[in-house]
Amino acid sequence: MTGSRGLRSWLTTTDHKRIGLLYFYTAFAFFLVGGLEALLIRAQLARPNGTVVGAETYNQLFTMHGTTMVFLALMPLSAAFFNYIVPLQIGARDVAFPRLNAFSYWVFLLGGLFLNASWIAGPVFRAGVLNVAPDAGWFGYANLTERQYSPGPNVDFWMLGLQILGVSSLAAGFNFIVTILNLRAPGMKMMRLPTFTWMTLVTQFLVITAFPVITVALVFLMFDRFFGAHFYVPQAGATPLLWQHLFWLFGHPEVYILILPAMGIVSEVLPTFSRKPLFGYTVVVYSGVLIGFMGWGVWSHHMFSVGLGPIADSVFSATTMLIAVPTGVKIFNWIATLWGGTIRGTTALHFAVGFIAMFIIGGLSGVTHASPPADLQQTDTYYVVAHIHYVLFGGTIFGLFAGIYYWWPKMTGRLLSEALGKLHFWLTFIGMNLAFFPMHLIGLLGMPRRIYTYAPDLGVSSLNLVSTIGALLIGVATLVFVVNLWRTRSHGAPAPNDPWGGATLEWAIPSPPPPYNFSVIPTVASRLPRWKTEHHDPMPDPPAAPPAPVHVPGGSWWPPVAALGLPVLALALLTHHLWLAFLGVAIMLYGIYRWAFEPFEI
Amino acid sequence: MTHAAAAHHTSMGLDSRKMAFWAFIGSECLLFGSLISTYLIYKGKSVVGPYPHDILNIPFTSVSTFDLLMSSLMMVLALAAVQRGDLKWAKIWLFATAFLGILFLGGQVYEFTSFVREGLTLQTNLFGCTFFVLTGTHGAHVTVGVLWLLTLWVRALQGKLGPAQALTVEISGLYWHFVDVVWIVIFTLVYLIQ
Amino acid sequence: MPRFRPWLSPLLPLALAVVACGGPFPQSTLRPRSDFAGAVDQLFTSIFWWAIIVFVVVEGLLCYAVIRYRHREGRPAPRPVHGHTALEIAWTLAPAVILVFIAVPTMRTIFATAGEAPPTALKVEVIGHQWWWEYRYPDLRIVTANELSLPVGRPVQVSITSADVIHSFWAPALGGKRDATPGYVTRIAFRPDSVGVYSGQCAEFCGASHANMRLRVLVLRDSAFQAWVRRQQAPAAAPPRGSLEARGRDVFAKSACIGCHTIDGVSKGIIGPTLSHVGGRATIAAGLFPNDSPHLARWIANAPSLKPGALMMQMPVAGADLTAVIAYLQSLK
Amino acid sequence: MPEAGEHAHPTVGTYLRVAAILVILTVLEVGVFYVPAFHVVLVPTLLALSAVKFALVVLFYMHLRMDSRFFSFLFGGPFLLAVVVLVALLFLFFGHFTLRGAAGGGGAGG
Repeated sequence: MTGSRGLRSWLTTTDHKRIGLLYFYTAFAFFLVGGLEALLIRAQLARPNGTVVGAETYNQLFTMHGTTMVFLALMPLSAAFFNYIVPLQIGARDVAFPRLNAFSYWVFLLGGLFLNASWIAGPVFRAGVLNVAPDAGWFGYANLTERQYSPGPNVDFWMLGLQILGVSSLAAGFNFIVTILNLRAPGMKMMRLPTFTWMTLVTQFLVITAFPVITVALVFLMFDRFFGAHFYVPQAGATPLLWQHLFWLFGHPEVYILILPAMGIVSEVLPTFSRKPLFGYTVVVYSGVLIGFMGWGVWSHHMFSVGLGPIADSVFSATTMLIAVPTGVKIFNWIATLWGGTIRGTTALHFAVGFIAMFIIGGLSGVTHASPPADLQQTDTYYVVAHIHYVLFGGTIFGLFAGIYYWWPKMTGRLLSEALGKLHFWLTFIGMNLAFFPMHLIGLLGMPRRIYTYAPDLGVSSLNLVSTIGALLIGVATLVFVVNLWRTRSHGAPAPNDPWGGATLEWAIPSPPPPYNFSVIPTVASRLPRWKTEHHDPMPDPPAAPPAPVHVPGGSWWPPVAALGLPVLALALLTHHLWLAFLGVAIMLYGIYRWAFEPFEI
Repeated sequence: MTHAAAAHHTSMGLDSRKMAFWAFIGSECLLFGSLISTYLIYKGKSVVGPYPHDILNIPFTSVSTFDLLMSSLMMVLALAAVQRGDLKWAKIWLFATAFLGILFLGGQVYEFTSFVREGLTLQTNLFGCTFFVLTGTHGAHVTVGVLWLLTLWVRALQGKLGPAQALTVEISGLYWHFVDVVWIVIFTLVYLIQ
Repeated sequence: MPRFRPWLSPLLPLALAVVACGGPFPQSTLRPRSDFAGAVDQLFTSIFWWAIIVFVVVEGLLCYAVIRYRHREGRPAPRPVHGHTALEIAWTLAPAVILVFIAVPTMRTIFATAGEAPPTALKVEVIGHQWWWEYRYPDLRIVTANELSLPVGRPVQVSITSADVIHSFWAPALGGKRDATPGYVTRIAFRPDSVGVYSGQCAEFCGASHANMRLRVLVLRDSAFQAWVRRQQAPAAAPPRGSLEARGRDVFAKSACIGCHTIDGVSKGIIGPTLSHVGGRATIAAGLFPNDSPHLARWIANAPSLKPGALMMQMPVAGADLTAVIAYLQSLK
Repeated sequence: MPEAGEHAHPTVGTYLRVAAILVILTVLEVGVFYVPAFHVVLVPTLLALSAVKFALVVLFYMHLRMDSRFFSFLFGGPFLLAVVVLVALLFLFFGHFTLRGAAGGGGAGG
């Protein structure tokens, strides 16, 4: 057993709540980094023929912005809630595999640091510049990523970093599937699971099926770049389109990996603050499952401009449009949840309603490029940049902020300031519309994406300036949020067990919960255990102190040790030192070996 | 869900480790699915030889296939022995499984080196790329399996592999059999259907 | 009390106002100038209006709900409604029906725009390079770069491929983009319907100077097109003996230029764009700069500083030699 | 006791019988490969034989036949997904609705 304080206790922790906080702070730091990259991008584009950064740096900025936001900010911010909230919502004492959970976190952290080390690793590779960050786009289309066209270490950092992060996501995926299916409190049937937990489950199934595909695509690229294979080399008879298919086979489910958790959060926040059960719970859950499932059948809609032929285009267009149906159903159910309620306008609710409002816009622009002929004009322009930001910023990030304001008191025991929260919301809301709405027009007026400069006679200079001002506003809003977080550490009002009157189990226990979560594992009799419904009285909260001592598993050093092996292994490939490869494998095997034979009782 | 768990209460009455492992195997289906898809997509696309029919050695690989099938049999026999608490036979069958695995790997090393000698490398053509990466990934899985089995065998030698550890053996068996079924697919799609 | 009024957000009118002041938007997708672009535009417009209807209805419902049902003191606790089957069916069917109205014209347009041009069409091959465009007219035996000349009113069959990485050929006024993938030839067909100069550029990220891979399409009256064809088919202009241009040709012929550029009768390089008739083009460096002496001088002296990553090296040509080379290139109409 | 008592697993006799069938099927596979008469139906025959082998190992050696049906779902779901993806990719690369005019200009008129 390790103590509960000090650096050591955080390094070795296996407590899902602490790991959740680690995920949050790490991912939020990467979110700030990604945001800074976005601001530099917008600064460069504020005026035509911009000179803030050069072409090479710009290409690194947009590549790292995309990669960071997807893999280092949004996914792990969702993971912060998977970790902290899901076990509480299902009435569990921890996740199914606490050490595997710690391993996931450490791999994520090390993978993120590895990727970002590329900003300062230039001298190591005698590159002549400081920054050798990835510069081939977050989608890394072959054959631009081949050694012939990207000779530097930039793309190596990208593909190795993504491989490392994939390990983290996969490990977390298995862990949460088992946790949700197997660690539910007595009486918590599947159709009594809170919606957020349900969406987490769907997300994890997408993770464990989609990530192997990108792993394979990246392995091919690794073999091409390091060992002279020809998986994406046209001269050898290969086709770079293989990369596109494999990447989007992963990439489209990835979109749902990013949005489904946010949808789950919104489905929790709306009922709490309108004092009404979620309208059509069953339909919302099934449509989430359906979205996840259908997400596998649409990947080629990212490739309409490739020229796949009219039949393939029609098929993928039809499947893509079909996804609008379950998505629309969700939106209608959310509105129906608000309908007839008594809506308390907390910051969390602001963000949840903002999510719906913005996601509708993103969804509608999505329908316009589900139509291949229309997409031929839109794809690879700022119109698509507008679309993804309405979906991922207006959608996912709004959903995540709703979750932060909703669950922060549970996670830290203090309530965030509502006044600062409202300010944060409105600045973000106005900023994001100012930043991203003009992009629809910029795109329709013919500005492609991923260009570091544009001519004044394109006629989009003023629109770009507006967009940049909006981005700055988002930056200011984020500062307000940081101030709110900081201030709450000491000045936030102490949170009671249940500051909002929530229906789900996490509100039955103290804020923050004790290490063992539930003094007595509750028995669940309804979908809304803490609310009075027609058939059920509210569940009594567990007693303040456990009737008998609760065993809590101790910490372990071996997950971080095993995790350390991966970046060492990646470094071996990056620097072509064989001994590093042996070292990395040795560290990993040693960590796993000690881990396997360590006495560790759950 | 008729046979309930005993050690821990779980909502589904299924062991968590076994459930996680089945999810892992599901995930592996997509991994090998992507590799096999690529092999098939690039089939016949090589612009220079050697081509599959020039180089694949069916009799030799048939023996390897037989070897791996037999190792699967050894594995289930090992599991049965562990379950009935028969440590002596557990040791024998576990070692036999690992040994057949090593034999398979030896065969693969021989196959790879002879291909390289005949002019097929990773750099030669698309057949080389897809063949080596697909079968190499499978070989890496076999290697991990052999290491795992040898660890269990050492535990058995130490007398620490009783019926209480049957589940551990069963899970390693799941892995081993999965690697075997992947080979069944590879043997057909890569070697026999040229 | 919170109020959500996204429809009041001044963004849309503001953005439209900004657009209204600007112009003339040479690369706009909203001003189709070919049958292909016209079909796409028509489809987009119909989808756009469907989207607007859905937007108004759904956002309206959302805003109404949030305002109408906001918490007020003394309001009774809400009824715990769990769902409503008829409503669920209704709002499953509603989007499905709207999607049919979008999907049917979509499919029709996919097949209408996928067709091949008639055999009489002008055939053009587009080849993407890092970072410029090569155009070949196989039937006319013309090779040129970056500026594509087409006759108005005649169908064009474009075959697109790439010499290195993936690019995407895009001239919005004439139709949607189509990727230039190495090892593959894809095709689009369209019929330009108005005379004019339309700009476009590479739409698929293709490396350092992706932003600088622009193009221009000149849609010409038939007579003007025929004149252009005759100029292109003629051998490269031979400068009179002793002239400045002749000195320029000699400098060119002895320089590293010939390793990459073709000028009929002078050099045979194929890495860079052909220069046989470069003087007839209005722009240089893939549409980046006007084709005038100062820009040519800067370009020849130090291309990579103007176009990051450009393969064209700094040319040690200066002073009178440079003036002569520029004069020579400009004479190659 | 570990979960899943003895009754849940097949007997050694079953294991041996399955092994015998697997060996016979493998011999058949290789045999089919070498007999010229079979070449017309080689691919379907081989696919069918290997599918049977696959099923035998999964059902008996991996106990899916008698184990929880949920495990069958955890394995079968992704397995089917992988098969569907494989078939879809093969259609996209080789089907009639593939890239028109692939390298070499094969497909004028699609």
